[in-house]
Amino acid sequence: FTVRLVDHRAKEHRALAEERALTAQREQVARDVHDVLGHSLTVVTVKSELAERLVDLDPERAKAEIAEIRSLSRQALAEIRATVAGLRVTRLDEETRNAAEALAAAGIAADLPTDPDEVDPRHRITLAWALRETVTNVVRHSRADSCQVTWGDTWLTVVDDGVGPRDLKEGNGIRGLRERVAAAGGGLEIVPGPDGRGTSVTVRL
Amino acid sequence: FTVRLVDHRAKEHRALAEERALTAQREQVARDVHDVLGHSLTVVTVKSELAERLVDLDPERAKAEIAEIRSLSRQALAEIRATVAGLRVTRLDEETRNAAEALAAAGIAADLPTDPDEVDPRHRITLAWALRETVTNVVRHSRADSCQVTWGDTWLTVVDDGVGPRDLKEGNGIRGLRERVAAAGGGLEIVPGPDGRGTSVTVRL
Amino acid sequence: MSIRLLLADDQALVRGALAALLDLERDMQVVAEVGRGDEVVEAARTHEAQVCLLDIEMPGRSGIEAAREVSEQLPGVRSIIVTTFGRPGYLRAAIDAGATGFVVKDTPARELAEAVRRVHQGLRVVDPTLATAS
Ligand SMILES: Nc1ncnc2c1ncn2[C@@H]1O[C@H](COP(=O)(O)OP(=O)(O)OP(=O)(O)O)[C@@H](O)[C@H]1O
Ligand SMILES: Nc1ncnc2c1ncn2[C@@H]1O[C@H](COP(=O)(O)OP(=O)(O)OP(=O)(O)O)[C@@H](O)[C@H]1O
Ligand SMILES: [K+]
Ligand SMILES: [Mg+2]
Ligand SMILES: [Mg+2]
Ligand SMILES: [Mg+2]
Repeated sequence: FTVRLVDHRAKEHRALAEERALTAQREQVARDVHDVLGHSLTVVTVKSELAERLVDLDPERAKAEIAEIRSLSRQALAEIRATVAGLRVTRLDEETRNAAEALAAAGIAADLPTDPDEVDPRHRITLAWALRETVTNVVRHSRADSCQVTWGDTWLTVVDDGVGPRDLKEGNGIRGLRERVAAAGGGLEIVPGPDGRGTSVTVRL
Repeated sequence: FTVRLVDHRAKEHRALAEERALTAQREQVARDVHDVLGHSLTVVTVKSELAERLVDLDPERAKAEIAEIRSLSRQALAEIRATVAGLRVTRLDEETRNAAEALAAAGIAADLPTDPDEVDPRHRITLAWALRETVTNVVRHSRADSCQVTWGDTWLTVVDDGVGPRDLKEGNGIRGLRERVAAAGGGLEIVPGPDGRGTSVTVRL
Repeated sequence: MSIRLLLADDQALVRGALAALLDLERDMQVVAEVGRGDEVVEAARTHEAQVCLLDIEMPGRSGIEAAREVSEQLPGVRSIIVTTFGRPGYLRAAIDAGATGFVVKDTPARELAEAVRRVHQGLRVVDPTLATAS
Protein backbone atom coordinates (compact mmCIF):
# COMPACT_ATOMS: atom_id res chain seq x y z
CA PHE A 1 0.00 0.00 0.00
CA THR A 2 2.71 2.45 1.01
CA VAL A 3 4.66 1.67 -2.11
CA ARG A 4 1.67 2.33 -4.27
CA LEU A 5 0.97 5.56 -2.50
CA VAL A 6 4.50 6.75 -3.01
CA ASP A 7 4.32 5.69 -6.61
CA HIS A 8 1.11 7.64 -6.99
CA ARG A 9 2.61 10.72 -5.40
CA ALA A 10 5.63 10.51 -7.66
CA LYS A 11 3.42 10.30 -10.71
CA GLU A 12 1.39 13.26 -9.61
CA HIS A 13 4.53 15.20 -8.96
CA ARG A 14 5.84 14.37 -12.40
CA ALA A 15 2.57 15.32 -14.06
CA LEU A 16 2.68 18.65 -12.30
CA ALA A 17 6.24 19.27 -13.36
CA GLU A 18 5.35 18.46 -16.94
CA GLU A 19 2.40 20.76 -16.88
CA ARG A 20 4.58 23.53 -15.54
CA ALA A 21 7.09 22.97 -18.32
CA LEU A 22 4.33 23.12 -20.91
CA THR A 23 2.92 26.29 -19.43
CA ALA A 24 6.33 27.93 -19.38
CA GLN A 25 6.84 26.95 -22.98
CA ARG A 26 3.47 28.32 -23.97
CA GLU A 27 4.22 31.59 -22.25
CA GLN A 28 7.56 31.86 -23.98
CA VAL A 29 6.00 31.24 -27.36
CA ALA A 30 3.19 33.66 -26.60
CA ARG A 31 5.72 36.30 -25.70
CA ASP A 32 7.59 35.72 -28.95
CA VAL A 33 4.39 36.07 -30.91
CA HIS A 34 3.48 39.19 -29.01
CA ASP A 35 6.81 40.82 -29.62
CA VAL A 36 6.86 39.97 -33.28
CA LEU A 37 3.27 40.72 -34.22
CA GLY A 38 1.76 42.88 -31.51
CA HIS A 39 3.73 45.84 -32.78
CA SER A 40 2.70 45.52 -36.42
CA LEU A 41 -0.95 45.05 -35.56
CA THR A 42 -0.96 47.98 -33.18
CA VAL A 43 0.52 50.24 -35.81
CA VAL A 44 -2.00 49.03 -38.39
CA THR A 45 -4.88 49.71 -36.00
CA VAL A 46 -3.79 53.17 -34.96
CA LYS A 47 -2.80 54.22 -38.45
CA SER A 48 -6.08 53.05 -39.93
CA GLU A 49 -7.92 55.23 -37.48
CA LEU A 50 -5.76 58.17 -38.49
CA ALA A 51 -6.18 57.43 -42.21
CA GLU A 52 -9.94 57.32 -41.83
CA ARG A 53 -9.99 60.80 -40.32
CA LEU A 54 -7.58 62.12 -42.95
CA VAL A 55 -9.61 61.02 -45.98
CA ASP A 56 -11.61 64.26 -45.84
CA LEU A 57 -9.03 66.51 -44.18
CA ASP A 58 -5.98 65.64 -46.27
CA PRO A 59 -6.48 62.93 -48.95
CA GLU A 60 -2.82 62.80 -49.92
CA ARG A 61 -1.72 62.11 -46.37
CA ALA A 62 -4.52 59.58 -46.06
CA LYS A 63 -3.15 57.69 -49.06
CA ALA A 64 0.34 57.77 -47.64
CA GLU A 65 -0.92 56.32 -44.35
CA ILE A 66 -2.83 53.59 -46.15
CA ALA A 67 0.23 52.71 -48.20
CA GLU A 68 2.14 52.28 -44.96
CA ILE A 69 -0.59 50.10 -43.55
CA ARG A 70 -0.36 47.88 -46.59
CA SER A 71 3.39 47.54 -46.38
CA LEU A 72 3.17 46.87 -42.63
CA SER A 73 0.57 44.16 -42.97
CA ARG A 74 2.53 42.55 -45.75
CA GLN A 75 5.60 42.64 -43.55
CA ALA A 76 3.62 41.17 -40.66
CA LEU A 77 2.55 38.30 -42.91
CA ALA A 78 6.18 37.58 -43.66
CA GLU A 79 6.87 37.72 -39.93
CA ILE A 80 4.11 35.24 -39.26
CA ARG A 81 5.58 32.84 -41.75
CA ALA A 82 8.96 33.18 -40.08
CA THR A 83 7.45 32.72 -36.62
CA VAL A 84 5.54 29.65 -37.71
CA ALA A 85 8.64 28.23 -39.36
CA GLY A 86 10.56 28.98 -36.18
CA LEU A 87 8.00 27.25 -34.01
CA ARG A 88 7.98 24.23 -36.24
CA VAL A 89 11.71 23.65 -36.23
CA THR A 90 12.49 22.00 -32.96
CA ARG A 91 14.52 18.92 -33.65
CA LEU A 92 18.21 18.78 -33.15
CA ASP A 93 18.91 16.41 -36.04
CA GLU A 94 16.88 18.56 -38.39
CA GLU A 95 18.58 21.73 -37.16
CA THR A 96 21.97 20.15 -37.69
CA ARG A 97 21.07 19.42 -41.30
CA ASN A 98 19.83 23.00 -41.72
CA ALA A 99 23.06 24.31 -40.23
CA ALA A 100 25.13 22.20 -42.64
CA GLU A 101 23.16 23.58 -45.57
CA ALA A 102 23.33 27.19 -44.43
CA LEU A 103 27.08 27.05 -43.82
CA ALA A 104 27.71 25.29 -47.13
CA ALA A 105 25.63 27.89 -48.96
CA ALA A 106 27.72 30.63 -47.34
CA GLY A 107 30.97 28.91 -48.33
CA ILE A 108 31.96 28.29 -44.72
CA ALA A 109 33.67 24.95 -44.02
CA ALA A 110 31.62 23.14 -41.37
CA ASP A 111 32.52 20.57 -38.76
CA LEU A 112 29.31 19.32 -37.17
CA PRO A 113 28.45 16.57 -34.68
CA THR A 114 26.37 13.72 -36.04
CA ASP A 115 24.77 12.01 -33.04
CA PRO A 116 21.88 13.91 -31.37
CA ASP A 117 21.64 11.06 -28.86
CA GLU A 118 24.70 12.48 -27.13
CA VAL A 119 22.44 15.29 -25.92
CA ASP A 120 20.00 14.78 -23.06
CA PRO A 121 16.56 14.53 -24.69
CA ARG A 122 15.21 17.16 -22.32
CA HIS A 123 17.69 19.70 -23.64
CA ARG A 124 17.45 18.94 -27.33
CA ILE A 125 14.80 21.54 -28.14
CA THR A 126 16.61 24.39 -26.47
CA LEU A 127 19.97 23.41 -27.93
CA ALA A 128 18.42 23.01 -31.39
CA TRP A 129 17.15 26.52 -31.05
CA ALA A 130 20.56 27.75 -29.91
CA LEU A 131 22.20 25.99 -32.84
CA ARG A 132 19.91 27.71 -35.32
CA GLU A 133 20.38 31.15 -33.80
CA THR A 134 24.16 30.96 -33.53
CA VAL A 135 24.77 29.42 -36.94
CA THR A 136 22.51 32.06 -38.51
CA ASN A 137 24.75 34.65 -36.88
CA VAL A 138 27.91 32.96 -38.12
CA VAL A 139 26.50 33.03 -41.64
CA ARG A 140 25.32 36.63 -41.39
CA HIS A 141 27.98 38.33 -39.35
CA SER A 142 31.22 36.37 -38.86
CA ARG A 143 32.88 36.46 -42.30
CA ALA A 144 34.51 33.22 -41.13
CA ASP A 145 36.17 30.56 -43.28
CA SER A 146 35.21 27.71 -40.98
CA CYS A 147 32.82 26.86 -38.20
CA GLN A 148 32.94 24.05 -35.67
CA VAL A 149 30.02 22.82 -33.61
CA THR A 150 30.38 20.48 -30.63
CA TRP A 151 27.85 19.26 -28.10
CA GLY A 152 27.45 17.07 -25.06
CA ASP A 153 24.84 15.95 -22.56
CA THR A 154 23.92 19.47 -21.44
CA TRP A 155 25.84 21.91 -23.66
CA LEU A 156 26.49 23.20 -27.16
CA THR A 157 29.45 25.21 -28.49
CA VAL A 158 29.71 26.98 -31.84
CA VAL A 159 33.12 28.36 -32.79
CA ASP A 160 34.03 30.32 -35.91
CA ASP A 161 37.28 31.91 -37.14
CA GLY A 162 35.78 35.19 -38.32
CA VAL A 163 35.82 38.80 -37.14
CA GLY A 164 35.09 37.98 -33.51
CA PRO A 165 32.65 39.37 -30.94
CA ARG A 166 34.30 42.70 -30.21
CA ASP A 167 31.84 45.55 -29.62
CA LEU A 168 29.04 43.04 -30.05
CA LYS A 169 25.67 44.70 -29.62
CA GLU A 170 22.97 42.22 -28.71
CA GLY A 171 20.02 42.07 -31.09
CA ASN A 172 16.81 40.12 -30.90
CA GLY A 173 18.62 36.92 -31.76
CA ILE A 174 21.04 36.79 -28.84
CA ARG A 175 18.66 38.48 -26.42
CA GLY A 176 15.93 35.93 -27.17
CA LEU A 177 18.41 33.09 -26.85
CA ARG A 178 19.74 34.40 -23.56
CA GLU A 179 16.22 34.67 -22.15
CA ARG A 180 15.22 31.24 -23.31
CA VAL A 181 18.39 29.66 -21.94
CA ALA A 182 17.96 31.49 -18.65
CA ALA A 183 14.36 30.29 -18.46
CA ALA A 184 15.70 26.75 -18.77
CA GLY A 185 18.07 27.46 -15.87
CA GLY A 186 21.19 27.68 -18.01
CA GLY A 187 23.67 30.25 -19.23
CA LEU A 188 25.05 31.71 -22.46
CA GLU A 189 28.69 32.66 -22.98
CA ILE A 190 30.08 34.62 -25.94
CA VAL A 191 33.86 35.00 -26.04
CA PRO A 192 36.66 35.28 -28.61
CA GLY A 193 37.66 31.99 -30.24
CA PRO A 194 40.31 29.69 -28.72
CA ASP A 195 43.33 31.23 -30.49
CA GLY A 196 42.01 34.78 -30.09
CA ARG A 197 40.40 34.73 -33.54
CA GLY A 198 36.69 34.46 -34.27
CA THR A 199 33.79 33.90 -31.90
CA SER A 200 32.92 31.10 -29.52
CA VAL A 201 29.36 30.77 -28.25
CA THR A 202 28.53 28.23 -25.55
CA VAL A 203 25.13 27.36 -24.17
CA ARG A 204 25.15 25.36 -20.94
CA LEU A 205 21.95 24.01 -19.39
CA PHE B 1 22.01 -2.87 -11.03
CA THR B 2 18.81 -3.90 -12.82
CA VAL B 3 16.84 -1.41 -10.82
CA ARG B 4 19.13 1.40 -11.76
CA LEU B 5 18.99 0.41 -15.41
CA VAL B 6 15.19 0.38 -15.35
CA ASP B 7 15.22 3.70 -13.57
CA HIS B 8 17.49 5.13 -16.23
CA ARG B 9 15.24 3.80 -18.98
CA ALA B 10 12.18 5.24 -17.31
CA LYS B 11 13.81 8.63 -17.09
CA GLU B 12 14.80 8.56 -20.72
CA HIS B 13 11.33 7.51 -21.65
CA ARG B 14 9.83 10.34 -19.68
CA ALA B 15 12.19 12.86 -21.23
CA LEU B 16 11.19 11.70 -24.68
CA ALA B 17 7.52 12.02 -23.82
CA GLU B 18 8.16 15.54 -22.57
CA GLU B 19 9.96 16.43 -25.75
CA ARG B 20 7.02 15.17 -27.76
CA ALA B 21 4.57 17.13 -25.65
CA LEU B 22 6.58 20.30 -26.11
CA THR B 23 6.76 19.76 -29.83
CA ALA B 24 3.02 19.19 -30.03
CA GLN B 25 2.44 22.32 -28.04
CA ARG B 26 4.55 24.42 -30.35
CA GLU B 27 2.82 22.92 -33.35
CA GLN B 28 -0.50 23.94 -31.87
CA VAL B 29 0.66 27.47 -31.25
CA ALA B 30 2.17 27.64 -34.73
CA ARG B 31 -1.16 26.63 -36.21
CA ASP B 32 -3.08 29.13 -34.13
CA VAL B 33 -0.76 31.96 -35.04
CA HIS B 34 -0.85 31.11 -38.68
CA ASP B 35 -4.59 30.56 -38.88
CA VAL B 36 -5.70 33.41 -36.71
CA LEU B 37 -3.37 36.13 -37.87
CA GLY B 38 -2.51 35.01 -41.36
CA HIS B 39 -6.11 35.35 -42.38
CA SER B 40 -6.73 38.75 -40.85
CA LEU B 41 -3.55 40.21 -42.24
CA THR B 42 -4.21 38.88 -45.71
CA VAL B 43 -7.56 40.64 -45.71
CA VAL B 44 -5.98 43.81 -44.33
CA THR B 45 -3.42 43.79 -47.13
CA VAL B 46 -6.02 43.34 -49.83
CA LYS B 47 -8.36 45.93 -48.35
CA SER B 48 -5.67 48.55 -47.89
CA GLU B 49 -4.81 48.30 -51.55
CA LEU B 50 -8.47 48.84 -52.37
CA ALA B 51 -8.86 51.73 -49.91
CA GLU B 52 -5.87 53.56 -51.32
CA ARG B 53 -7.46 53.60 -54.77
CA LEU B 54 -10.82 54.67 -53.39
CA VAL B 55 -9.60 57.77 -51.54
CA ASP B 56 -9.92 59.89 -54.71
CA LEU B 57 -12.67 57.93 -56.47
CA ASP B 58 -15.11 57.45 -53.62
CA PRO B 59 -14.01 58.88 -50.24
CA GLU B 60 -17.01 57.48 -48.39
CA ARG B 61 -16.28 53.92 -49.50
CA ALA B 62 -12.61 54.48 -48.78
CA LYS B 63 -13.51 55.37 -45.20
CA ALA B 64 -15.70 52.30 -44.90
CA GLU B 65 -12.88 50.04 -46.10
CA ILE B 66 -10.42 51.65 -43.72
CA ALA B 67 -12.90 51.21 -40.88
CA GLU B 68 -13.00 47.51 -41.71
CA ILE B 69 -9.23 47.31 -41.72
CA ARG B 70 -9.22 48.87 -38.30
CA SER B 71 -11.78 46.48 -36.95
CA LEU B 72 -9.91 43.50 -38.43
CA SER B 73 -6.57 44.46 -36.97
CA ARG B 74 -8.14 45.27 -33.65
CA GLN B 75 -9.86 41.89 -33.69
CA ALA B 76 -6.54 40.23 -34.54
CA LEU B 77 -4.96 41.94 -31.55
CA ALA B 78 -7.81 40.72 -29.37
CA GLU B 79 -7.24 37.23 -30.77
CA ILE B 80 -3.56 37.36 -29.89
CA ARG B 81 -4.55 38.39 -26.40
CA ALA B 82 -6.93 35.46 -26.26
CA THR B 83 -4.25 33.10 -27.58
CA VAL B 84 -1.89 34.38 -24.96
CA ALA B 85 -4.57 33.78 -22.37
CA GLY B 86 -5.03 30.26 -23.72
CA LEU B 87 -8.58 30.78 -24.98
CA ARG B 88 -9.62 30.24 -28.56
CA VAL B 89 -12.92 29.75 -30.29
CA THR B 90 -13.72 29.73 -33.94
CA ARG B 91 -17.26 29.69 -35.12
CA LEU B 92 -18.45 28.47 -38.45
CA ASP B 93 -21.00 31.26 -38.91
CA GLU B 94 -18.41 33.89 -38.11
CA GLU B 95 -15.93 32.30 -40.48
CA THR B 96 -18.52 32.26 -43.25
CA ARG B 97 -19.04 35.97 -42.81
CA ASN B 98 -15.29 36.52 -42.87
CA ALA B 99 -15.02 34.45 -46.03
CA ALA B 100 -17.75 36.50 -47.71
CA GLU B 101 -15.92 39.70 -46.85
CA ALA B 102 -12.52 38.47 -47.93
CA LEU B 103 -13.83 37.23 -51.28
CA ALA B 104 -15.79 40.42 -51.88
CA ALA B 105 -12.75 42.54 -51.09
CA ALA B 106 -10.75 40.54 -53.64
CA GLY B 107 -13.49 40.94 -56.26
CA ILE B 108 -14.27 37.22 -56.38
CA ALA B 109 -17.95 36.32 -56.76
CA ALA B 110 -18.90 34.10 -53.81
CA ASP B 111 -21.55 31.43 -53.40
CA LEU B 112 -21.63 30.46 -49.73
CA PRO B 113 -23.88 28.22 -47.62
CA THR B 114 -25.98 30.00 -45.03
CA ASP B 115 -26.98 27.39 -42.48
CA PRO B 116 -24.22 26.19 -40.11
CA ASP B 117 -26.73 23.83 -38.54
CA GLU B 118 -26.30 21.54 -41.55
CA VAL B 119 -22.87 20.71 -40.11
CA ASP B 120 -22.47 18.29 -37.20
CA PRO B 121 -21.72 20.53 -34.19
CA ARG B 122 -18.70 18.39 -33.32
CA HIS B 123 -17.13 19.19 -36.68
CA ARG B 124 -17.92 22.88 -36.88
CA ILE B 125 -14.68 24.13 -35.40
CA THR B 126 -12.44 22.06 -37.64
CA LEU B 127 -14.47 22.92 -40.73
CA ALA B 128 -14.40 26.60 -39.74
CA TRP B 129 -10.59 26.41 -39.70
CA ALA B 130 -10.66 24.66 -43.06
CA LEU B 131 -12.95 27.31 -44.52
CA ARG B 132 -10.70 30.08 -43.36
CA GLU B 133 -7.54 28.47 -44.66
CA THR B 134 -8.89 27.54 -48.08
CA VAL B 135 -10.64 30.85 -48.71
CA THR B 136 -7.48 32.72 -47.72
CA ASN B 137 -5.68 30.66 -50.35
CA VAL B 138 -8.35 31.39 -52.96
CA VAL B 139 -7.94 35.10 -52.27
CA ARG B 140 -4.17 34.97 -52.34
CA HIS B 141 -3.35 32.43 -54.99
CA SER B 142 -6.22 31.41 -57.26
CA ARG B 143 -6.78 34.48 -59.48
CA ALA B 144 -10.34 33.14 -59.72
CA ASP B 145 -13.47 35.03 -60.77
CA SER B 146 -15.75 32.98 -58.58
CA CYS B 147 -15.67 30.68 -55.59
CA GLN B 148 -18.28 28.23 -54.37
CA VAL B 149 -18.43 26.74 -50.88
CA THR B 150 -20.65 23.80 -49.96
CA TRP B 151 -20.89 21.78 -46.77
CA GLY B 152 -22.73 18.90 -45.19
CA ASP B 153 -22.86 16.91 -41.99
CA THR B 154 -19.18 15.92 -42.02
CA TRP B 155 -17.57 17.72 -44.96
CA LEU B 156 -16.70 21.01 -46.61
CA THR B 157 -15.80 21.76 -50.23
CA VAL B 158 -14.33 24.97 -51.62
CA VAL B 159 -14.17 25.26 -55.41
CA ASP B 160 -12.71 28.14 -57.42
CA ASP B 161 -12.32 28.73 -61.18
CA GLY B 162 -8.78 30.08 -61.05
CA VAL B 163 -5.35 28.82 -62.04
CA GLY B 164 -5.73 25.39 -60.45
CA PRO B 165 -3.54 23.27 -58.17
CA ARG B 166 -0.92 22.14 -60.67
CA ASP B 167 2.59 21.94 -59.21
CA LEU B 168 1.13 22.96 -55.86
CA LYS B 169 3.79 23.07 -53.19
CA GLU B 170 2.37 22.77 -49.71
CA GLY B 171 3.11 25.65 -47.38
CA ASN B 172 2.33 26.12 -43.72
CA GLY B 173 -1.33 26.69 -44.48
CA ILE B 174 -2.13 23.42 -46.17
CA ARG B 175 0.29 21.46 -44.04
CA GLY B 176 -1.31 22.76 -40.85
CA LEU B 177 -4.77 22.05 -42.18
CA ARG B 178 -3.82 18.54 -43.22
CA GLU B 179 -2.38 17.84 -39.78
CA ARG B 180 -5.40 19.22 -38.00
CA VAL B 181 -7.81 17.29 -40.16
CA ALA B 182 -5.78 14.11 -39.74
CA ALA B 183 -5.78 14.66 -35.98
CA ALA B 184 -9.58 14.74 -36.16
CA GLY B 185 -9.51 11.42 -38.04
CA GLY B 186 -10.38 12.92 -41.41
CA GLY B 187 -8.82 13.60 -44.79
CA LEU B 188 -8.00 16.48 -47.13
CA GLU B 189 -8.30 16.30 -50.92
CA ILE B 190 -7.00 18.93 -53.37
CA VAL B 191 -7.87 18.34 -57.03
CA PRO B 192 -8.62 20.36 -60.17
CA GLY B 193 -12.13 21.85 -60.32
CA PRO B 194 -15.11 19.94 -61.79
CA ASP B 195 -14.70 21.10 -65.41
CA GLY B 196 -10.91 20.86 -65.27
CA ARG B 197 -10.54 24.53 -64.35
CA GLY B 198 -9.63 25.93 -60.95
CA THR B 199 -9.10 24.16 -57.66
CA SER B 200 -11.38 22.02 -55.52
CA VAL B 201 -10.50 21.42 -51.87
CA THR B 202 -12.54 18.96 -49.82
CA VAL B 203 -12.21 18.22 -46.12
CA ARG B 204 -13.98 15.10 -44.95
CA LEU B 205 -14.17 14.17 -41.27
CA MET C 1 -7.72 75.89 -22.77
CA SER C 2 -6.59 72.59 -24.19
CA ILE C 3 -5.06 69.71 -22.26
CA ARG C 4 -1.30 69.52 -22.76
CA LEU C 5 -0.11 65.99 -23.56
CA LEU C 6 3.19 64.13 -23.54
CA LEU C 7 3.53 60.89 -25.50
CA ALA C 8 6.25 58.36 -24.68
CA ASP C 9 6.65 55.30 -26.91
CA ASP C 10 9.76 53.79 -28.45
CA GLN C 11 7.77 52.72 -31.49
CA ALA C 12 7.81 55.90 -33.55
CA LEU C 13 5.08 54.76 -35.91
CA VAL C 14 2.58 54.21 -33.11
CA ARG C 15 3.63 57.36 -31.31
CA GLY C 16 3.33 59.50 -34.43
CA ALA C 17 -0.11 58.17 -35.31
CA LEU C 18 -1.42 58.55 -31.76
CA ALA C 19 -0.03 62.08 -31.59
CA ALA C 20 -1.71 63.03 -34.86
CA LEU C 21 -5.01 61.53 -33.68
CA LEU C 22 -5.03 63.23 -30.30
CA ASP C 23 -3.96 66.51 -31.85
CA LEU C 24 -7.12 66.36 -33.95
CA GLU C 25 -9.18 66.64 -30.76
CA ARG C 26 -10.31 70.20 -30.26
CA ASP C 27 -9.43 70.30 -26.58
CA MET C 28 -6.00 68.62 -26.77
CA GLN C 29 -2.50 69.53 -27.75
CA VAL C 30 0.49 67.21 -27.92
CA VAL C 31 3.35 69.28 -26.53
CA ALA C 32 6.07 66.62 -26.33
CA GLU C 33 6.97 63.24 -27.81
CA VAL C 34 9.79 61.05 -26.47
CA GLY C 35 11.06 57.58 -27.37
CA ARG C 36 12.72 56.70 -24.07
CA GLY C 37 11.48 56.24 -20.53
CA ASP C 38 14.29 58.25 -19.00
CA GLU C 39 13.36 61.37 -21.00
CA VAL C 40 9.79 61.58 -19.71
CA VAL C 41 10.12 63.72 -16.57
CA GLU C 42 12.47 66.22 -18.14
CA ALA C 43 10.28 66.69 -21.23
CA ALA C 44 7.09 66.86 -19.16
CA ARG C 45 8.63 69.57 -17.00
CA THR C 46 10.05 71.60 -19.90
CA HIS C 47 6.86 71.50 -21.96
CA GLU C 48 4.49 71.74 -19.01
CA ALA C 49 2.59 68.60 -19.88
CA GLN C 50 -0.57 67.91 -17.87
CA VAL C 51 -1.17 64.30 -18.90
CA CYS C 52 1.55 61.78 -19.91
CA LEU C 53 0.67 58.76 -22.06
CA LEU C 54 3.31 56.14 -21.36
CA ASP C 55 4.17 52.92 -23.20
CA ILE C 56 5.49 50.25 -20.81
CA GLU C 57 8.41 48.67 -22.61
CA MET C 58 10.84 51.42 -23.55
CA PRO C 59 14.62 51.81 -23.46
CA GLY C 60 16.09 53.79 -20.58
CA ARG C 61 13.23 53.25 -18.16
CA SER C 62 9.91 51.45 -18.24
CA GLY C 63 6.71 53.45 -18.52
CA ILE C 64 5.78 52.27 -15.05
CA GLU C 65 8.99 53.63 -13.54
CA ALA C 66 8.48 56.82 -15.54
CA ALA C 67 4.97 57.15 -14.08
CA ARG C 68 6.47 56.85 -10.60
CA GLU C 69 8.96 59.64 -11.33
CA VAL C 70 6.21 61.84 -12.73
CA SER C 71 4.00 61.38 -9.69
CA GLU C 72 6.91 62.00 -7.31
CA GLN C 73 8.48 64.98 -9.07
CA LEU C 74 5.64 66.73 -10.89
CA PRO C 75 2.66 67.14 -8.59
CA GLY C 76 -0.65 67.40 -10.44
CA VAL C 77 0.69 65.82 -13.64
CA ARG C 78 -1.24 62.60 -14.45
CA SER C 79 0.00 59.44 -16.16
CA ILE C 80 -1.85 56.94 -18.31
CA ILE C 81 -0.18 53.64 -19.15
CA VAL C 82 -0.87 52.74 -22.78
CA THR C 83 0.19 49.21 -23.63
CA THR C 84 -0.32 46.51 -26.25
CA PHE C 85 -0.67 43.62 -23.85
CA GLY C 86 -1.42 43.33 -20.20
CA ARG C 87 1.03 41.05 -18.48
CA PRO C 88 0.46 39.69 -15.01
CA GLY C 89 1.33 42.33 -12.46
CA TYR C 90 1.41 45.30 -14.84
CA LEU C 91 -1.86 46.86 -13.72
CA ARG C 92 -1.02 46.54 -10.05
CA ALA C 93 2.46 47.97 -10.61
CA ALA C 94 1.08 50.85 -12.67
CA ILE C 95 -1.41 51.84 -10.00
CA ASP C 96 1.29 51.52 -7.32
CA ALA C 97 3.48 53.82 -9.40
CA GLY C 98 0.79 56.48 -9.34
CA ALA C 99 -0.67 56.08 -12.83
CA THR C 100 -4.40 56.80 -12.89
CA GLY C 101 -5.10 55.37 -16.34
CA PHE C 102 -4.38 51.97 -17.89
CA VAL C 103 -5.59 51.30 -21.46
CA VAL C 104 -4.69 49.29 -24.58
CA LYS C 105 -2.87 51.04 -27.40
CA ASP C 106 -5.54 50.18 -29.92
CA THR C 107 -8.27 51.90 -27.92
CA PRO C 108 -10.36 53.87 -30.46
CA ALA C 109 -9.06 57.43 -30.58
CA ARG C 110 -12.28 58.98 -29.28
CA GLU C 111 -12.29 56.64 -26.28
CA LEU C 112 -8.63 57.34 -25.71
CA ALA C 113 -9.34 61.07 -25.81
CA GLU C 114 -12.19 60.53 -23.35
CA ALA C 115 -9.82 58.60 -21.07
CA VAL C 116 -7.40 61.52 -21.21
CA ARG C 117 -10.16 63.95 -20.24
CA ARG C 118 -11.25 61.82 -17.30
CA VAL C 119 -7.71 61.32 -16.03
CA HIS C 120 -7.10 65.05 -16.43
CA GLN C 121 -10.13 65.66 -14.20
CA GLY C 122 -8.56 63.43 -11.56
CA LEU C 123 -10.62 60.33 -12.29
CA ARG C 124 -9.28 56.83 -12.78
CA VAL C 125 -9.66 54.86 -16.06
CA VAL C 126 -8.88 51.14 -16.38
CA ASP C 127 -9.52 49.27 -19.63
CA PRO C 128 -11.58 46.14 -18.89
CA THR C 129 -9.64 44.11 -21.51
CA LEU C 130 -6.47 44.68 -19.55
CA ALA C 131 -8.01 44.42 -16.13
CA THR C 132 -8.70 40.73 -16.74
CA ALA C 133 -5.35 39.94 -18.39
CA SER C 134 -3.27 41.67 -15.79
N1 LIG D 1 29.51 34.80 -35.06
C1 LIG D 1 29.55 36.14 -35.00
N2 LIG D 1 30.61 36.82 -35.48
C2 LIG D 1 30.64 38.17 -35.45
N3 LIG D 1 29.67 38.95 -34.97
C3 LIG D 1 28.59 38.34 -34.48
C4 LIG D 1 28.46 36.91 -34.47
N4 LIG D 1 27.26 36.61 -33.92
C5 LIG D 1 26.68 37.79 -33.61
N5 LIG D 1 27.46 38.82 -33.94
C6 LIG D 1 27.18 40.25 -33.71
O1 LIG D 1 26.23 40.35 -32.69
C7 LIG D 1 25.13 41.11 -33.13
C8 LIG D 1 23.87 40.66 -32.44
O2 LIG D 1 23.45 39.38 -32.86
P1 LIG D 1 21.93 39.00 -32.76
O3 LIG D 1 21.72 37.63 -33.23
O4 LIG D 1 21.48 39.32 -31.37
O5 LIG D 1 21.20 40.03 -33.72
P2 LIG D 1 21.23 40.05 -35.31
O6 LIG D 1 21.73 38.77 -35.85
O7 LIG D 1 21.89 41.30 -35.76
O8 LIG D 1 19.68 40.19 -35.66
P3 LIG D 1 18.56 39.08 -35.35
O9 LIG D 1 17.73 39.70 -34.26
O10 LIG D 1 17.83 38.94 -36.63
O11 LIG D 1 19.23 37.82 -34.93
C9 LIG D 1 25.12 40.97 -34.63
O12 LIG D 1 24.48 42.04 -35.25
C10 LIG D 1 26.59 40.91 -34.94
O13 LIG D 1 27.13 42.20 -35.02
N1 LIG E 1 -7.00 27.96 -54.54
C1 LIG E 1 -5.74 27.87 -55.00
N2 LIG E 1 -5.47 28.13 -56.31
C2 LIG E 1 -4.22 28.06 -56.78
N3 LIG E 1 -3.14 27.73 -56.03
C3 LIG E 1 -3.34 27.47 -54.73
C4 LIG E 1 -4.63 27.52 -54.15
N4 LIG E 1 -4.52 27.20 -52.84
C5 LIG E 1 -3.23 26.97 -52.63
N5 LIG E 1 -2.50 27.12 -53.76
C6 LIG E 1 -1.06 26.93 -53.92
O1 LIG E 1 -0.61 26.11 -52.86
C7 LIG E 1 0.46 26.71 -52.18
C8 LIG E 1 0.49 26.28 -50.74
O2 LIG E 1 -0.61 26.82 -50.01
P1 LIG E 1 -0.46 27.01 -48.45
O3 LIG E 1 -1.71 27.53 -47.89
O4 LIG E 1 0.04 25.71 -47.89
O5 LIG E 1 0.71 28.05 -48.33
P2 LIG E 1 0.66 29.62 -48.66
O6 LIG E 1 -0.75 30.07 -48.80
O7 LIG E 1 1.59 29.89 -49.80
O8 LIG E 1 1.30 30.29 -47.38
P3 LIG E 1 0.70 30.25 -45.93
O9 LIG E 1 1.60 29.33 -45.17
O10 LIG E 1 0.74 31.63 -45.46
O11 LIG E 1 -0.72 29.71 -46.02
C9 LIG E 1 0.26 28.19 -52.40
O12 LIG E 1 1.47 28.90 -52.29
C10 LIG E 1 -0.29 28.23 -53.82
O13 LIG E 1 0.76 28.19 -54.75
K1 LIG F 1 -5.84 70.18 -31.14
MG1 LIG G 1 20.97 36.94 -35.19
MG1 LIG H 1 -2.22 29.59 -47.36
MG1 LIG I 1 7.71 49.89 -26.36
